[in-house]
Amino acid sequence: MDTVQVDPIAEGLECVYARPADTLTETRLHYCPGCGHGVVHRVLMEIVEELGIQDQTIGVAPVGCSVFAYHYMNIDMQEAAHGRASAVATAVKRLHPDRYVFSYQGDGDLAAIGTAETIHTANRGENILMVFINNAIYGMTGGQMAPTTLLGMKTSTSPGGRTIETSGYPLKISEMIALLPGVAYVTRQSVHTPNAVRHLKKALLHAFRYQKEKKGTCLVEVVSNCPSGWKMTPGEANEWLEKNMFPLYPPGDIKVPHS
Amino acid sequence: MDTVQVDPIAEGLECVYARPADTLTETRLHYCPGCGHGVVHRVLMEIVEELGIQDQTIGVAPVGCSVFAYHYMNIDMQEAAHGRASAVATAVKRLHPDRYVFSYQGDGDLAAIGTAETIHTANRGENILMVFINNAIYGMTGGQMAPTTLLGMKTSTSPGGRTIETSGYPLKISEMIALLPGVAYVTRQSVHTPNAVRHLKKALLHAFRYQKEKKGTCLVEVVSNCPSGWKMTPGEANEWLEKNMFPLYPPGDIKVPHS
Amino acid sequence: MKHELLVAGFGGQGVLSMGMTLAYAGMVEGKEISWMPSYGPEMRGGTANCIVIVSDAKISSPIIAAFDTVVALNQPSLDKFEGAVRKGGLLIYESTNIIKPPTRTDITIVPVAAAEEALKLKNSRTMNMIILGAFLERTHVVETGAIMQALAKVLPERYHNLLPLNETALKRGFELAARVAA
Amino acid sequence: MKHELLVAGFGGQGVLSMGMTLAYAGMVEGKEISWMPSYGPEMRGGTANCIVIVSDAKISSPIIAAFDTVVALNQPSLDKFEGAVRKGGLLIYESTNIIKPPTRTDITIVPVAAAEEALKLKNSRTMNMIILGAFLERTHVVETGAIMQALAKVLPERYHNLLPLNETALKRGFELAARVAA
Amino acid sequence: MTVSTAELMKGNEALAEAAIRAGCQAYFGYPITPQSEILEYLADEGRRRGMIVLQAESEVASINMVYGGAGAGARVMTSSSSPGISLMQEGISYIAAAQLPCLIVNVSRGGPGLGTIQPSQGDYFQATKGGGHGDYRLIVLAPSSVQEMADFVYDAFDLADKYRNPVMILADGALGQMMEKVAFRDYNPKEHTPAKPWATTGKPRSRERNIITSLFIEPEKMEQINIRLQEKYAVIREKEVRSECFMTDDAEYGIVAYGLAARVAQGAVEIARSHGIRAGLLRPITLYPYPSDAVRALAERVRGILVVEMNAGQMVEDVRLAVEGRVPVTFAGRMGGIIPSPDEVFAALENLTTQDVALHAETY
Amino acid sequence: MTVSTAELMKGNEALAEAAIRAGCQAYFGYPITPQSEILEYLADEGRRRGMIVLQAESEVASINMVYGGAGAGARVMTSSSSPGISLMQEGISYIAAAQLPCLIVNVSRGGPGLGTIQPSQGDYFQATKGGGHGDYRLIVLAPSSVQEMADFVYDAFDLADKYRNPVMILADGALGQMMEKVAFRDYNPKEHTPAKPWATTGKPRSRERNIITSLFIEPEKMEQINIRLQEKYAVIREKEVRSECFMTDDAEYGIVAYGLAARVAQGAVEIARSHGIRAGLLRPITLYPYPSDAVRALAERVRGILVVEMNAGQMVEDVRLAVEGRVPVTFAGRMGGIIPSPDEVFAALENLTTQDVALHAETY
Amino acid sequence: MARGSVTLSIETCKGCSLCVEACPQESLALSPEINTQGYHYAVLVKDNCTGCINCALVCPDAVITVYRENKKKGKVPVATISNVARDISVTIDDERK
Amino acid sequence: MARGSVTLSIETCKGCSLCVEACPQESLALSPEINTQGYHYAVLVKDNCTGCINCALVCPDAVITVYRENKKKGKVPVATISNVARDISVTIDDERK
Ligand SMILES: Cc1ncc(C[n+]2csc(CCOP(=O)(O)OP(=O)(O)O)c2C)c(N)n1
Ligand SMILES: Cc1ncc(C[n+]2csc(CCOP(=O)(O)OP(=O)(O)O)c2C)c(N)n1
Ligand code: SF4
Ligand code: SF4
Ligand code: SF4
Ligand code: SF4
Repeated sequence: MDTVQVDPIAEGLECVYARPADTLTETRLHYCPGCGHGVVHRVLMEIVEELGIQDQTIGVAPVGCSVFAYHYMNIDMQEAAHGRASAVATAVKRLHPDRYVFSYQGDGDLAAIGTAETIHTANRGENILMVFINNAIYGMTGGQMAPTTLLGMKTSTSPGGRTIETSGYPLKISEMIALLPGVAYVTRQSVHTPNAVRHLKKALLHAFRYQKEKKGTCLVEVVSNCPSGWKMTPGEANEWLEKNMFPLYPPGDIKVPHS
Repeated sequence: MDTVQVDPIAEGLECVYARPADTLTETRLHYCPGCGHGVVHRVLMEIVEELGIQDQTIGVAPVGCSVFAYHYMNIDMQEAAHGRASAVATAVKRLHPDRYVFSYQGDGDLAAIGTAETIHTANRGENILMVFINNAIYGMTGGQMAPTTLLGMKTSTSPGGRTIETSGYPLKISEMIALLPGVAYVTRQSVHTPNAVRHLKKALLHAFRYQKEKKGTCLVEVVSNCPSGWKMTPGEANEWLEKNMFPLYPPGDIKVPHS
Repeated sequence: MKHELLVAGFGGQGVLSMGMTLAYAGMVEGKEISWMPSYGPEMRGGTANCIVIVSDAKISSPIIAAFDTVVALNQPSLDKFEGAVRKGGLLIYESTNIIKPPTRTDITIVPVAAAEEALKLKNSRTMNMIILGAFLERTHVVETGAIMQALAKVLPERYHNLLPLNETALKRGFELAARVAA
Repeated sequence: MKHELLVAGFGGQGVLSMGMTLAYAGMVEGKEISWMPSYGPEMRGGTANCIVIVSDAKISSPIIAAFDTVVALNQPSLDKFEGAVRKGGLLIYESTNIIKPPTRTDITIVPVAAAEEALKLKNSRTMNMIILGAFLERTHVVETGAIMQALAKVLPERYHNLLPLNETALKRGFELAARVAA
Repeated sequence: MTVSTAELMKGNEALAEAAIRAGCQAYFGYPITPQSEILEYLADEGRRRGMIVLQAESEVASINMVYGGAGAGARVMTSSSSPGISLMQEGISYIAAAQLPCLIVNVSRGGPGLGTIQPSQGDYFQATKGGGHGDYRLIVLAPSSVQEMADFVYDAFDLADKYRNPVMILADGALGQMMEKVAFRDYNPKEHTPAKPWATTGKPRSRERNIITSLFIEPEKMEQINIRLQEKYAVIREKEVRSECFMTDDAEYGIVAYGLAARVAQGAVEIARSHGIRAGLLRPITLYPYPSDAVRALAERVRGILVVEMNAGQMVEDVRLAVEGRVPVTFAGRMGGIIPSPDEVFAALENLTTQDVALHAETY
Repeated sequence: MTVSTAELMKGNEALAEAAIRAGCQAYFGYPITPQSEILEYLADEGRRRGMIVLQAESEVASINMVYGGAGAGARVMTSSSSPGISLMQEGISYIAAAQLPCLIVNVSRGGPGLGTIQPSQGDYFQATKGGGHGDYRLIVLAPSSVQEMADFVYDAFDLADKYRNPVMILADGALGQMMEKVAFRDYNPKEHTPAKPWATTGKPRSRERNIITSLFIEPEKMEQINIRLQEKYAVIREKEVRSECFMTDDAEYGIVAYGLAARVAQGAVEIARSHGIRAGLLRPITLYPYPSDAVRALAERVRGILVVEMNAGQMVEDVRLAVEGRVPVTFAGRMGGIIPSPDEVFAALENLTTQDVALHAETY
Repeated sequence: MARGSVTLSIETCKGCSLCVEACPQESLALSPEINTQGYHYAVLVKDNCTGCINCALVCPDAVITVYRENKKKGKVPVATISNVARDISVTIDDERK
Repeated sequence: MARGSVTLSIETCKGCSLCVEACPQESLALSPEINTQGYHYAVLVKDNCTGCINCALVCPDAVITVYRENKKKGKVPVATISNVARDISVTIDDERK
């Protein structure tokens, strides 16, 4: 196999896509090959860069694979205890109401140990963005069952597949949160195809705008993959995601603000 | 004012209502005059007595005014940490699946500090009954705001009345829980009139039956009063309840099991 | 001078505010003060009590086991605290509510029919002021004037019209106590 | 007899299972064993290593700073652990992957082109067996037979058809190591 | 109600008022007896005077909000009582590790478990040795009067900011509920609050991003963090120890007690003196750093030491560590919410003076 | 996989297997490195063999499920690692107060805060002095090998049932992750599980109702509960102390270390002996009750004691409390997830033997 | 003669008045006397009770026992059992019976 | 000549193949060589790239820079900014501008 060697600039081509140089650091991401976390990080930081709000944005990282988000996002960030990112973000926002504040959390973090904080942050209508990465598994700790794990899905703590009897149902927390009057915007997106990434970016842009307009809590769920936890190649994982996750977690807006 | 002195038995009358002698202890309730907790205790114990399941019922008391429920209910009981009654009940039920297990919790307990346990117990569809006393205030600790406190309502921690800005919206947790597939039965009742008490008893009977039939989690919300916390007489409190609580927390079934 | 007092009774009888009024009056006179409530699951009825210490010097322990004076406003309180009066100390009790009177002989016992007297004043809430008057008649821990200043402070503005009534009650208490053989 | 070994390389190179195979083989021979992985946020790539101690006597510390043998399967591991070989000890490295060879002169250095050899065996996963063969050729910590018994235990049933291939790989390792001047 | 001369106030209210005056910008807490007045006072008076006061959904949320607020550069606090403080242990460990300045108030009550709501000192170990995981220390101040409930708030915020370390005020239910005179000192928060260039306030181009974290996955790095923490604690142990003596100059017997128990013990000393027993009291004010030198000095002068606590004997270990067998150390305490009386303590002291207490006597 | 002869297993797996064999009826836990294998093993093997295994939504839920399960009369357990154990502190205090038997496993890691996932002994204080509120004690067992990771499970359940007290196995990440040989003892749970007439199983007419609670609102009652707890702890201190000596008979210098650090220290003793230094090791096996007598006896024989821990110096306080100044006590430790090597420990020992260490030397 | 009657336990009553308010016959009132807990307790003041049990249903302190004329002169029900469940078709069959 | 092209950073690529799969032109493939992290990195193997940026959008490691013929020969856009936002009408006006 021969590689094509070109110098695009010399060829007169113009750059139409490059990583956001100011808001993404140079640090190599520690995520597994093909993991969706990287895409979401990048898209978030593209937005911060394009909107020119690097100096106005404060992020809160969770405990989960994205615990090191602050190694990559070149903005002020806090690393919260497992499940408490939204409580941390609440305090940051209350003290700096003119800043854009977001939390970035996995499904274990946001929908298991952090359920109370998630729901009460949303119920207070805290004017923040919660970015919720739903990969139906605990990636960081080695592939255990998450609240969002599908029925029948094998994980290291549901080796025979998740059963209702032992572990109950996959939790659709976004739908629950959408019920709360303090919540302005709830949408479910993904990053498994180029178009999905385009839609995610749009959704995140909306969320930042709503925050500026003080509409209330915004939650952007990203149905994502975990090739390592799922024991699949990244390509397989993205296919599996579309086939198995989407029926239960269909992409699209769940709640949008009036007007 | 003269009191009427009669000996009903001597008059040939028959007893048509007496406190459940086996399942309610002789201990004087410590609740404030007119507090709804006492009514709910009594009705619960009437059911246990009438169904003859005293030996098969295990209750879990919360931290809240009803922390001493086990002083009054003459059944085996555990006193859980604040908010964790449903986790305690989960374990009891898993180890004794043939027993009737219920938790008894206030709004602070079930809907604030215990939110995560409440939601995950329901999401696992634990085959237990959660009795949820919603009096829109923290009675035990002296009348602070609860998650269910109404907008504008004055409490010791919302002295100017609850505002959305500071404290968010009253939380309708029963409606949220009803969304979960593991939940069989969610109903909202009250105890402020004789008829309301009749309905509550019916609802609780349903819940016990569903538990026997292993239908999943049942939640019976009781919109109740807190004359002390609300700073009203019991009569005023019950009127206020109907006028102010019912519009937001309307009584009636929220979810019933299929057939 | 140091006086250690315990006031005990039902929740609604104004036990804590009577103690607090005395404490404020002590403040007015520039004394050292400590007011320690027995707090319980407060919302519920039942008994309540507070310890008030008024002293010229800094107060070490705000908690003590024996008192110069015990004021008992109901039977359970009397039963519980009769023994806590120091030898030679003072026991004041509300004699309308209390049917089983104290039996100690090594202390001064002053029964005050304050509830009855309060009815005469047409305001049952003056009961604790009557008792306080009796207490002051016996101990002179603070001056009546200081009590009145304290009351002005303790009572919310909207109740200041009740100040004269309270002063009357205080005086009644003085009189009732003076009538009891010392 | 006590032998203290460190195996280090990329996550996917079979570092941990090579150590584990040796540990099981030690068990088969009735020796005392300790196998200590360096565990990290495991799901991610990067380097992995494990310490294996095989001994006739009870093992005190399962963690040590210097080793009788270090096996390095990639460049970062070699760079990091070259210094951890005891004076006079052994350093085995995978010479296909490693371009910057070790420089110490007070130890025995055995380069093994195991990746290349594994390609010849048409199964890249035999690489670690080849290395293990080389290690055994030099140290004789356990017998080959014990390794084969261990493998039968470590490998899930469904892979037992691969046992002969692994035996071949082990022998290749022996041969490769024997070829290097001691 | 901006008082300046002496006022009669509950300890909880005095503490809350002082927090407003100390420039505390945000309070996050959850009700629990016997300290709910702090939240209540601030929800009223604090909000009126511009403070952010949030009743959180739990103590877990509260302490993590404190983390967020402190990380964002503000003076923030929470308060609770024993069971609630237990729930905060993970968060406290995070705050200590991330070196965030804040105030945590424990108006403690009788445990273990749900226990009782009466005053207790049963949380001494938790406060001073670290109830959370890992090697960290809080600076712990133990007030013994309503006045100190107020005063120590300023000190706490100042120490927190100075060392970027969480500070705990360890009081008890009686101190929270009792009323005494209190005067509020002149204090201008602006003069006392240092710049916090490390806080997450939004990263301008002109500086590197700020990160608040307690995660250092490489153990070598984590050890460096720990070493830095230990160095900081060493400085604190050297510079910030506080204790107070009462009649110890000529004392033959010493009592060591803190907080409310020290008040009771002082009463006992007065009784002892009236009986001709030359007793004296050493009151640790900082429980961490512990006044070991003062205790040691006392041990070198007296014939025996009585430790008084409202628990089963916890600080007594720190006393024994300082005394190292020089003189007998005995213990007198009440548990479960009971406050000993001066007479009881005096009786225990008499015991120490009359009995033939063996050296190295066990304290239990 | 019902093994009976020696097997090569990870410490976490050995512990889990032993739990099944010890008749543990239910496990409630939440994943956290480096102990998730316990949950994983039980979710597979445990469920297959009839155990109730519930992955809870959090550690807070887990410990309260343990409360419920223990109160319902079953042998139950949970496991976690440092931050997760911190979250359990309220629940642990409740369990201790309600006198419920259960097993809590802490496979600890480097803190404070999120720290690192590497092995540590930074939770010694939390485990032994009570990280939760109030006066309570856990029985704390410290294994130092995979074999003991298994063996102590039986002991833990037996002790828990015997004293109606929670028992903690305090291990560390290395013990959890390393593989060694392990053999499972013959053990019939039926013979070891006492009747639990106090459990909530449903009240028949023939007995009074059973109540599991930790609330005793009258302080007099609560004090009685505390006194009973203290009496129980006194019995435990008398009867259940365990420690082990290695070459202490003729030792001139003693090392005190537990868990994995004791293994390292044993390596150091071997090195010392090879250098002609007569060193010996005392290994506390129960951290509570602490083997103070054994330490005191050691202090009476040796010229100095070195304490080795994988933390900033915590158990060293218990050693000093036992030694009471008889001989110098020094400390060597690594923090944040780093395990000291035998050579390092030997170096610290040499220091103790050669330097002129002043009596009562500070340990830091 | 009245069709029904009630008895009230003086010492457990807290004088909340809910029974008084719930009684359609206005048969109940609070006594001017207080019990040893300090509460004005509820008493029967009119001889017109119908035994409708409304008062007992709303009483939080299980103070009230209700009696009624037995129209269908059958066997006397056990006194400890509320008749509320009679209206209700829901039952649980107990395997042990 | 191709209408577009990409450059890839060898050392940050993890060889996940998502770009390869996302490329409608099949212009990309994984190299048989590995980088110092041990990954087979992605390379451009056909000269038919259209600059559609699909590969860059799905790359989790921000490895890829994309170039395209400039049809409207205007000013060259700043190279660090993604053009994804161009499709999107949503904007936030920044007060500071
Ligand atoms: C209190 C506490 N409990 C448990 C853990 C262990 N832990 C770390 S990350 C994690 C869950 C990760 O899953 P998720 O939130 O879904 O994120 P992902 O790794 O899948 O991105 C857990 C349980 C912890 N660090 N702290
Ligand atoms: C961990 C913990 N936090 C707080 C408390 C204090 N507390 C006791 S009951 C209660 C709330 C009671 O309100 P609710 O649950 O609504 O019941 P109610 O008293 O109104 O019946 C609180 C906050 C506690 N005991 N434990
Ligand atoms: S474990 Fe899963 S979620 Fe975590 S980095 Fe790897 S693929 Fe992504
Ligand atoms: S405080 Fe409120 S809820 Fe509690 S007993 Fe009194 S009235 Fe009932
Ligand atoms: S409802 Fe019950 S407690 Fe209330 S007044 Fe009537 S009898 Fe008394
Ligand atoms: S998507 Fe990115 S990381 Fe994956 S192979 Fe392509 S360039 Fe490499």
